[in-house]
Amino acid sequence: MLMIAGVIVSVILFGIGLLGMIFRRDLIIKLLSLGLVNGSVMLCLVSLGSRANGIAPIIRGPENAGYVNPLPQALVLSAIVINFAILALALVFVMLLVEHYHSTDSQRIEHEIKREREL
Amino acid sequence: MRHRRIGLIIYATILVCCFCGLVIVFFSYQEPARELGTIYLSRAPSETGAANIVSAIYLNYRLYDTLFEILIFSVAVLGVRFYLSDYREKEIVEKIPESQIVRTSADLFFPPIFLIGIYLTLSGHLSPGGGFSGGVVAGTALLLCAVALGANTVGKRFYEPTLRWLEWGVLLVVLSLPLLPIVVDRLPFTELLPPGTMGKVISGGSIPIYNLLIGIKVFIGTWVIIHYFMRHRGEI
Amino acid sequence: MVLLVLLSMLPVLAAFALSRRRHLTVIVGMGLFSLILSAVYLLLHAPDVAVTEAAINAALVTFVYIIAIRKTGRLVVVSDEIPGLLHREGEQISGLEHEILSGFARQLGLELVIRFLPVEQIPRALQQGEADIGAGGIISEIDDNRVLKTQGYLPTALYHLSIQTKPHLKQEESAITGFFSDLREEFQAGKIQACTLDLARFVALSRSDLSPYTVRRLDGLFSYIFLIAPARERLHHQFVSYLSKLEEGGELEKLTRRYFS
Amino acid sequence: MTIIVLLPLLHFVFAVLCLSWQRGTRGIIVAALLIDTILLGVLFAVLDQAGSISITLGGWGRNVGIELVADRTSLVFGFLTLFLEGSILLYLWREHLQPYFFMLLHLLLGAVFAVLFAQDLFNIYVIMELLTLVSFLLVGYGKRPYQIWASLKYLFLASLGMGIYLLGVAVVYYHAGTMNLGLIATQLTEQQDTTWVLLASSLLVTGIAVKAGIFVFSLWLPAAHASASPAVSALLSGLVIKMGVVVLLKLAAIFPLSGSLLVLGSLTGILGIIYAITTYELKYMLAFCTLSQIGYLLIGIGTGSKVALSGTLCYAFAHGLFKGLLFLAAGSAIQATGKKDIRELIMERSNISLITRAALLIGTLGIIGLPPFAGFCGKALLNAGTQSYVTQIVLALLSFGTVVSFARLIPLFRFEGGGYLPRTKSLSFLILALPIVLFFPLTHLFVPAWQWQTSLNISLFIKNLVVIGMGILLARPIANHFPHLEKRFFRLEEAAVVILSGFFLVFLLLLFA
Repeated sequence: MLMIAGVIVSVILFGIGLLGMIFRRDLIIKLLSLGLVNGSVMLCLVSLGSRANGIAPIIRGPENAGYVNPLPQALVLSAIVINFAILALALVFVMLLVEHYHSTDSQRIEHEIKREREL
Repeated sequence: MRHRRIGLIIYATILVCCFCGLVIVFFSYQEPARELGTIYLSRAPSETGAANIVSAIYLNYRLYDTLFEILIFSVAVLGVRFYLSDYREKEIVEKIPESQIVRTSADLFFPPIFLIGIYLTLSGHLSPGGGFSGGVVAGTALLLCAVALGANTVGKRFYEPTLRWLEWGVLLVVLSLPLLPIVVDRLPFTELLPPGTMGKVISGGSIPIYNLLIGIKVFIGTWVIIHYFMRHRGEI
Repeated sequence: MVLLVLLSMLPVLAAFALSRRRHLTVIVGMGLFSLILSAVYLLLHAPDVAVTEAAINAALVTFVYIIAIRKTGRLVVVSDEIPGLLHREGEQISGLEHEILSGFARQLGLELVIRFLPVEQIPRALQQGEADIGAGGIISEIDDNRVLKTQGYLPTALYHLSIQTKPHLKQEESAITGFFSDLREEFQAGKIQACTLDLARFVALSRSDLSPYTVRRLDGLFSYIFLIAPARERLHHQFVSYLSKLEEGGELEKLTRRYFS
Repeated sequence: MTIIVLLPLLHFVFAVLCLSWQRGTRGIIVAALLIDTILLGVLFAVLDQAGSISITLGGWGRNVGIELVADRTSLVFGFLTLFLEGSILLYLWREHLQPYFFMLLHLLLGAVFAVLFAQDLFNIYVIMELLTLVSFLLVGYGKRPYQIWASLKYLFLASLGMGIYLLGVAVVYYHAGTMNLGLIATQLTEQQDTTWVLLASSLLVTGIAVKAGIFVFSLWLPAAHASASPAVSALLSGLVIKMGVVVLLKLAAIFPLSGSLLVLGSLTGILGIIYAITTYELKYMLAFCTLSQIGYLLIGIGTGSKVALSGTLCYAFAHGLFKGLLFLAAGSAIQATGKKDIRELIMERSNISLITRAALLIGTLGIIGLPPFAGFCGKALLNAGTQSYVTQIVLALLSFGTVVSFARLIPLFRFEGGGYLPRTKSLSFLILALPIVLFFPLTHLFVPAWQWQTSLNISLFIKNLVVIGMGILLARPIANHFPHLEKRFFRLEEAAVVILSGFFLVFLLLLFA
């Protein structure tokens, strides 16, 4: 039940991120949407590993029951850092573009580049 | 043109909705037959000696992935440095007025946050945390200082070439540690240190070592990213 | 239960944040989203992920993005204050040039920032990259190759004022130094012997007493232009095409009539 | 067995060394090349005995650890990497590049080797992300605005693709309980209800397809490959794209993908070649051509027979060689004349060095598949491997289209004096040109002799020559009368929508297969 709720929310977030990526013309907002897309997949992974009344996977005693699945969490740790790297690097590139075109509008930039190519 | 755009909007919205629906339906249609991940829970404490199973997986069973992740982080730091380096440097005209409140709060908060960072780094095998989050938290503490005192003032305290050497040296060590077992004629990535008693400060084999190295690396990387952004973008 | 509430907040917050216009709102909204997400991770029994998410996405990413957007989107204009062209009305700035510039800034999606500067300092400010555009009744005759110029957007005339009865034969230096508002005071105090003025300044001055001066209209066709910083060739190109579009569309004429009827 | 860990990790060590020891960059390059050659040689010897070797890192069993596997496929692509590495490093020998560039280069090579041996879905995800980031930075290395935009577009779409892929990994893990490809295969045979495979495989394929240069998914490719510097284009087109194909190969061995890959292959082949025919800008033409050539590989994977798989390997190897050569030579031709358009290049051919033109000629002969050059071998095996007539017609159409698009280059090859070319660059062309010419004997190393016996016959030669002849004859009329093509899909927003549509295409194909 809990798990399905998490998955549903994460898939909805994935959809919101996708819509943001497609419809927002502003590059910075596009980037944050991309971050949301990747972040939602992480939520999906973590909630797949979760269970009702679980315990965090940090062993405190000899009994061996009730812990949630640790593997997705380990994977998500990697994915978060990767997501950060992408967001930071893409931001630098967006800054370079803004420096040149004075705009964060993707369609305008695309238009300008097309015009430059034709010149 | 306008019609096209509206058409695109409708089409894309329908696609996204279908996609979400499809994934949700598939997830709820079929449940897994068995419980997952129990194998790590049963094996990790005795095999790795780490109480935190997540870091046992992260830094022992799946260390190979983590190496790539560290490389990705390093590439990000390097990319930020390379692409911002000839970006027009902002003269820092607008400085935060030297208000007593900001300075005092920086003085007040810097030590505890920094200590939390170090704690998270060093106790990664026992409790939540680890090199990555610890390094970032420590870097954020420095960020607080930078906001209060100015990035250049803080930046002067770190001699950049040394920092660079340390950063790459640590990365080199992290990359070559897994290859060390070859010297003693074992397969690479084999754990050489004993796992120790679970729950003790010194336990978990080489996990604390990796945590420390990653923590240093990430701390420096975070600082470099913040510093470069501040230098070329002006301060908060 | 708390978990379900937080989970249901996530899409709402994300949709809200991503549909905003201002960058700052979007970024802070997404930072808040990450914070809630990390709380969700904590409640899903993933403390490691929660710590990392809070440290990286909620703190670091938000911070870096806020720094990055801080100075995007500014169009810095340096100008002298000229009634009719660009002048202060209480808190507001209005005038024909202001109208043109703000339209241009809106088209580029930039925030218009106006700094007032004496006319003779404008080229230097442009050259040093302190500003993007120079405005404030600049005459097409200006002889300065260090900055870029647009085409004339409004015809004007030059007037020579002198206090002697005979017009000077010798070519004088341009007397327009310092802010125009100071100039006006000096005129009223009678400190100025002779100078050359453009139409807008002349009209503004003529409201005060000009009787001691002889006024002579100079021959030739003059018009007002804008100056662009030499490093901003693209901006120059965009501005020139914007001006010609205004002219072709007849909007320039409409604006001119509004301010100089 | 240590080799398959050493190959990627040593490159990463070299990458770090490049940055911290800046004066020794050239020494490091030579050392890396030598070590790669030795390690691959050893690997070849080992694989010749064993067929395939595997290692589980840390010695923890493959249900908890990460497994690496080396087989014939990884060997072939490993040698391709070696050739391209040597040639590109020679090409760049005289150029003043920052150590940063070489670091990225080594990271790229390391990631490529890692993909070849990867056997774990999440591991593949991480490596692919590293590959994405590094190629993103390499494309934008020149810092020109169009390069920056092309690479940013690449990052956006590739990262979206990897997000979709990760969702697929989540589905697989949830149902199969493992991410190891071998264990997933056993799970698939054990489980009764495997409906989830439908969703999982379409997510995985969509995600990888964005990186693999398949037409409907990789609409970032033409801009990125055309605006990067020549050496980077050669690497991306020759090598990085292939890594997506390698992953598809691995996936196809487990999931039932054959039908959908056949359709995708035909689609990307034909659409790519149509765009290539109508493009006159040389580098863009080459980039579109890459999209179409991936079609051959997908058709080979989709067919799935042993001969066809050998053909895929052969063609992937050959394509890496000649596309690398073409991009390098095109880069130096464009550098010599300052022109990008094929027609203008032909006008100024006297400024292009003779060696560059010869390299372009060899690359062209390779790609149009004139026997016995490189392209022919792969095409012959692919042809022999497929039984269905539809596939064979598609293959013939692809060949024909390739000839048509490259026939426009023929006027370049008049024998007359030309400009100067540094010796290192000539040598770098030679490294790639030699195996293209001598490809047939080379293939005996990894294609069993019986496959050649079944696939080579006289009718194949005739068919090939007829296609080439017709292509050259009809090139001009076809190119002149081609309708204008829509280029709107290459914009960022539309490309993202198209990727999503592509997902549904894959899903439906899998559903009805």
